[in-house]
Amino acid sequence: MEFQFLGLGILSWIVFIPILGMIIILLIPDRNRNAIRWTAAAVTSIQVLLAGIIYSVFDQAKTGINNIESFQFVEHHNWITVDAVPWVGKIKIDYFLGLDGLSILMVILTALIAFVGVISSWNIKKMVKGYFALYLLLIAGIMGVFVALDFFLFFIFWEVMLLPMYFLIGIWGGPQREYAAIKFFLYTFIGGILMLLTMLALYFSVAYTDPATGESIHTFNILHMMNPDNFVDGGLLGGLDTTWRYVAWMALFINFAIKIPIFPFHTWLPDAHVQAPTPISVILAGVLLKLGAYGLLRINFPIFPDATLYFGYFMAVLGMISIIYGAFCAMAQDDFKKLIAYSSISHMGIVILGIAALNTQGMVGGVLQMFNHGIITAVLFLSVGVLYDRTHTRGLYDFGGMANQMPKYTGIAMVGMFAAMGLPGLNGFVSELFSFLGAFAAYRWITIISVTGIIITAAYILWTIQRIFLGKTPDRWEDLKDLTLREYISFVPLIILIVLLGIFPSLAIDLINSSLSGLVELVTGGGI
Amino acid sequence: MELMITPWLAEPGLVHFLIVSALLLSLGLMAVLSRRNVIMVLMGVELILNSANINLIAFSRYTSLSLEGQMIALFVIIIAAAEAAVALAIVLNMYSRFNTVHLDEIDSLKG
Amino acid sequence: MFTQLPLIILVLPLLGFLLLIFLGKRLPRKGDWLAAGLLITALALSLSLLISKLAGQPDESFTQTFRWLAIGTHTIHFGITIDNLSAVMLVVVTLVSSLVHLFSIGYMKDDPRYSRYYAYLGLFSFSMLGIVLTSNLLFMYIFWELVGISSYLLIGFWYEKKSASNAANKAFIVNRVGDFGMFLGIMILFVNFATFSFKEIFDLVEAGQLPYGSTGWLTTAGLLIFCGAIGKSAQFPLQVWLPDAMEGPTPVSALIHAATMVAAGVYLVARMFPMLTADALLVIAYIGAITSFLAASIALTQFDIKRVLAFSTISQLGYMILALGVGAYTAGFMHLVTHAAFKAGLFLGAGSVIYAMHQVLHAQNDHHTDAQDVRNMGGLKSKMPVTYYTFLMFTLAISGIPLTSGFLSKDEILAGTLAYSTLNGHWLLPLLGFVVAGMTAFYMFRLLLLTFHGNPSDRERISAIKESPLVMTLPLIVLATVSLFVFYSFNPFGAADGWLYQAIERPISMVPNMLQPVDAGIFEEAVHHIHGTAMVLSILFALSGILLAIGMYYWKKIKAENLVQRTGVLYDLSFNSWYFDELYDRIFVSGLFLLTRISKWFDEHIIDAIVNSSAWVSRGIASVAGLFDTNIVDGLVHATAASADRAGSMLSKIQTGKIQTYLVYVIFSFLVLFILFI
Amino acid sequence: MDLTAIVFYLFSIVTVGAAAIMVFSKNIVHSAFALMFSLAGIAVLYVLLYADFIAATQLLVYVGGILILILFGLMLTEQAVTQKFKAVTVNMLPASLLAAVTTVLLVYAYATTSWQMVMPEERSETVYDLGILLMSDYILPFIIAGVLLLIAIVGAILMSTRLTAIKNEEQ
Repeated sequence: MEFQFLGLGILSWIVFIPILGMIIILLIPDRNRNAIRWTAAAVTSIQVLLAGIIYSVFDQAKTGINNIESFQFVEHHNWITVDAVPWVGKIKIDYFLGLDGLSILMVILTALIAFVGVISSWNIKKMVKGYFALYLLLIAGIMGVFVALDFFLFFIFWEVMLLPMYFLIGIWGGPQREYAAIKFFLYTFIGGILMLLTMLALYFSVAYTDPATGESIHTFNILHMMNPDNFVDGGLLGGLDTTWRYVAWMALFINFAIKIPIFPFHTWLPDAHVQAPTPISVILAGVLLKLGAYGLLRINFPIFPDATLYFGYFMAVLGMISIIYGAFCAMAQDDFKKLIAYSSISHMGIVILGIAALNTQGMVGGVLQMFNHGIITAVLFLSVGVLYDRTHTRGLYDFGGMANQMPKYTGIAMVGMFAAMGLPGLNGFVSELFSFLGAFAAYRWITIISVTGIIITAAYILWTIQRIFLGKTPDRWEDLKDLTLREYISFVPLIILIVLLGIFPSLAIDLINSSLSGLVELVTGGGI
Repeated sequence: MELMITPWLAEPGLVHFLIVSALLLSLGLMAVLSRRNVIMVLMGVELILNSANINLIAFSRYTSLSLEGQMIALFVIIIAAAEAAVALAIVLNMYSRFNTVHLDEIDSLKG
Repeated sequence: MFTQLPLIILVLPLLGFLLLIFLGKRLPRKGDWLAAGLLITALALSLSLLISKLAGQPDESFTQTFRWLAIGTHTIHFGITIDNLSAVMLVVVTLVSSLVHLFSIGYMKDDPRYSRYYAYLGLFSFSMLGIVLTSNLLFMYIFWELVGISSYLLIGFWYEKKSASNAANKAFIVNRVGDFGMFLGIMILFVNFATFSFKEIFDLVEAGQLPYGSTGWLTTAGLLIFCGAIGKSAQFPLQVWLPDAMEGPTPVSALIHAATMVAAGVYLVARMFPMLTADALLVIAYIGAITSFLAASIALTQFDIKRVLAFSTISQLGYMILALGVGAYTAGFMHLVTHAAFKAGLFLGAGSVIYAMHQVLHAQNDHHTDAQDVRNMGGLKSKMPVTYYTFLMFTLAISGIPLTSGFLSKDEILAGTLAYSTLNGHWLLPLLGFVVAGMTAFYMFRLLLLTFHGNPSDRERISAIKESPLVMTLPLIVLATVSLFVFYSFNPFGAADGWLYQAIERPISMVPNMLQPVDAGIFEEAVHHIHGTAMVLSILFALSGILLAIGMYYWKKIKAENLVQRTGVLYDLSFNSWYFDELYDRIFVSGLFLLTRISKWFDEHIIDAIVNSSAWVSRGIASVAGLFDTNIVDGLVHATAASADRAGSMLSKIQTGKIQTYLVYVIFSFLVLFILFI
Repeated sequence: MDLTAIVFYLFSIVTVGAAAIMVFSKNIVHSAFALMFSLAGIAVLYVLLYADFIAATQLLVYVGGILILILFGLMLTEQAVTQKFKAVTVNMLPASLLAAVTTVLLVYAYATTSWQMVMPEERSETVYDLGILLMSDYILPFIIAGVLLLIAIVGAILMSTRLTAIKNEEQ
């Protein structure tokens, strides 16, 4: 498992290559716009390539989660070590990256969506250099979160990602971009503070014994935090089922729930989406939302299994509300982009419902749904972008008859919409199916109510299709062009994945099955 | 008294050179402070630099500073050369802008 | 033979779909020959499969599975089962589908999206074959949904028309409601049995395992899965989508609403039969009977040729469901088969008529006259002889006149229902059954007479009508032929002697004893007893219906208008489909929109308001702090600044701007420091 | 009084005297030439201090280079032609006061400091040792000095060309 280049492992490369690209872009004069774009495209294609390598050598049988032995591509170095600090003792922060079944899909998704995002950013005209530099920084942050195994590192990447997003919405966004950007920033910032507090509380509660010297060292290592033996006596978060553990769980949960977003923390999402430029919407919905659910699975569940079990029902109820409520809100929208934004809330509700089930089917369904939803919403937001580029409107009532005008576009967009509807043969179905199956085993009535969401989803998606693609073309859109080559390039890989994973879901499920079984065991049975 | 001074005068040592350098420094200072022609000021600066160099080389001869002193002096000379070139360019620019080389006529920074 | 062949049959239409969707327009003749050829090949293969199955191993069932995915410790398979049921269904589906393909060559020839149409037909056929072949519930559901989406595409094929896309949406969403129930049923079964396979589920039920350990849940699961059938087969209360779905091209109606999609529901019930409890079956039977009656009563008064056929379809499907519900398993399935043939024929015949009308109306530049309204037809008999005689054949079959296939199956159903009522005392079921038989005969003959007999509504128009081309009439002839009794049984009065009855046997129920439906043996005995009575009664009812129709529309002895006035409210109910659409519109659609508006309002005015008001509160605090800041804190700052300013202007006098002065200061201060510190 | 002392005093007087002429001369061209003598005198003092290489450098760089530059500066600012040689002094009083104080202070400091002297080494020549030092311990400053010179030259050229550009514009 030696994949090293210039002394850095493959995960370091995949995280830091965008930073490298950013530096190169900053060195290119602003007027060489094409050079900047091509650099970004090259960097992201290298990421896709690296993700492909990771996929091809990934060992499906290894579990990961709380066992360092079964993580893959691990890079573990001392980063900050301060020996004697009053009261605290030894501070130790590691540069600790690793990959397991939980994160591999997310890494692949990030690489892919980043690439697609660059392609669709091609027609950004305003401050190209700054845009792509921030874009790549954002990608690096996201990628970092997905592979970091040290809580401190995780937090740093988490915050690194926040700022570029703020600027990308706030500078390149629509008319109300400042409002949207600030809303986004405040929400996620509050979440970040909660996470910081919890992280520190965990830090002071956890200490592991260095096998070499025998001294007890506080650590940010997430894997150490998962081991109940490492909680120091009298630590704030020690013990089981204590109020403080519930509070800590809740603080982290709110942080992640904001990102996902779960009702009632979701209102930043529609605004951010509507104002953000198309590629940023794609990143936002495609990858950023997954960070929340990923955080829950990586941090909340294994570190606080007791609290997770305690709050399982609560999460399922929130998931249910998100599904139904998001679908209802989506149906009421007149703005294409807003509709998709609310549909994201609805679909991410399925993720929450699935992982709240705390069984393997639900968990696998939920994680797969994260991946699938990332691809599907990317297609949907790209579709909105295509229309918006040509017509400069997103009002659902402004369109009609696009199937005649732009048949290829219609075909592609409809595949995306059908996938969002959970149509069998496309990827959305499999993940929804298993999320619901898992949830049904755990929470019968909640799931029954949630499943009605698929009816509402069908209703609003078909209605949208009808309003945009069917009917007669209004006169003013008589001369719209069909897809360009560049747009094809951004759509086609996603469409292929949608169909491929719909027919052969085992391609993805086999990767995550073993890890998620391990996680379920850790939370529900193992040790605690 | 005489007996004290004469041998001191007869054998020039470190202090002698230092005194020469001090005199040169004062003269350079005079030039810098009192002459209104900018080129004269430049020449004064050269003089000050040279006085410093004499000090350095004298130390290298008489104290444990040894060759290091000469080395520093060498670099001083190099930098002085660079300084002279740049300073001259500045002078020429100044002349073309204000049409004078007299420092007392140039007071656009007056508060 | 039984392993590869079904796979090939399954894949052929899919291949057609893929080829046509990607290369359709570039193929010669836009690829219709390709699609039709593939389907005819599939038909030939299915026929050979059926024959060799029945001749060779009629009692075996062949299942092969492929690993689809593994999740946790479960492995989920994709499986294909060939037993007699699926073999027969294969032939039915491929037969109707390939005839529809042929027919469409004529009917659709000028359509701008010709190749797209054939692609959708291919997708549809593929999904339907998948439903037929699958060996587990999950894939049943998958293909179920695929059928839904391909029917959506076909119904909305002429999407420029708002009514077409509305109908497509309605069809899909109403079906989704049914699927919702089916999905819940599947979840109950999977959560308890950890498998989707029919066989394994039946085995577990037989072994005494019950969902959540209660028989009530078993019944519930069965009924929930039946919800899927309610949706797909347009049973009460989800029958509303089917009449609207007539917005699609007529051959599509023939395919979807006669032989395949709607039959899928019946097929599903037939597949699930072994785990349906007596209670569940009773509910199913009542739903079938009610549907059958409702739809027939609506069909009595419709004037749109396709709508009449649509309601008759619903009614006939009700029959099949009723038959399955009472335990007349084979009769129900047989009616599915025979009905597939004659109903496809009826639709294609109607298509032929509509096509001819369209041609004429188009030539006359008439865009107002409805080509589907029977009041605009009349007297077509002489103009379209082939269409007429085949249509007559189908009408006789659906009315249940002896020597037709319809008689055989309908008779068995009625006998089964009657037998059931003698055993269990549910008299309403046979009553409804017989009344519907009479109504069916009435409205079908009404349709026939109005369309083909009588005086032409517009002499000029009707005289210009021409018979449809061979490619359209040939499927009619084929279907008319297979509507004869000989293809099902050599005894025109006893279906039980035919091969189909031999091949398809009611499967053994696996449910616990106390929930068993009436034992097959006892049931057969009762049917045998009552068969003669049922036959006489059914012929009687049918003949009286026909007589009434002829009396009203041929001899004109009874004025239809008088009857309309006499019946008043009943007529209104019937003519407006019992106001189901309006009812659903008021309750569900409006309710849904109300809910969405409430959600949106809640989102914007409550949740966002909380967010914004928290921002507002913090801004308020900020402005108070700001006041403090400007007046007090800033006051101090300003004072400082002012003094600094004054000091500055004083000190600025030192700034002479002359560099040498500065140097003097510098040296001076340096020397002062030097003196001070040395 | 040995030869060294004689030479020392002689050239000390030359150096300081020439410097004084330079400072106080009213004619700026005279000042320049006086500076030349002063610098040459300093070179001789270097020789007395066994710094032969530095002495040579002093002659080459200062007398041959910097002085020429200064003369160029004089001529380019058209002072040699326009006869405006009056070098009126400013700040005369504070300047002479400060200079005097500085001298007194420095001499006092030098005289009263107890220098930790070592026995003077008799060196034949320093070029070899300097070369070794330059290429070993002082390699980095050496290179940086080279870069500095380069930058200074380029900068000077740039500033002068911009000067011509400004002049052209004015015309």
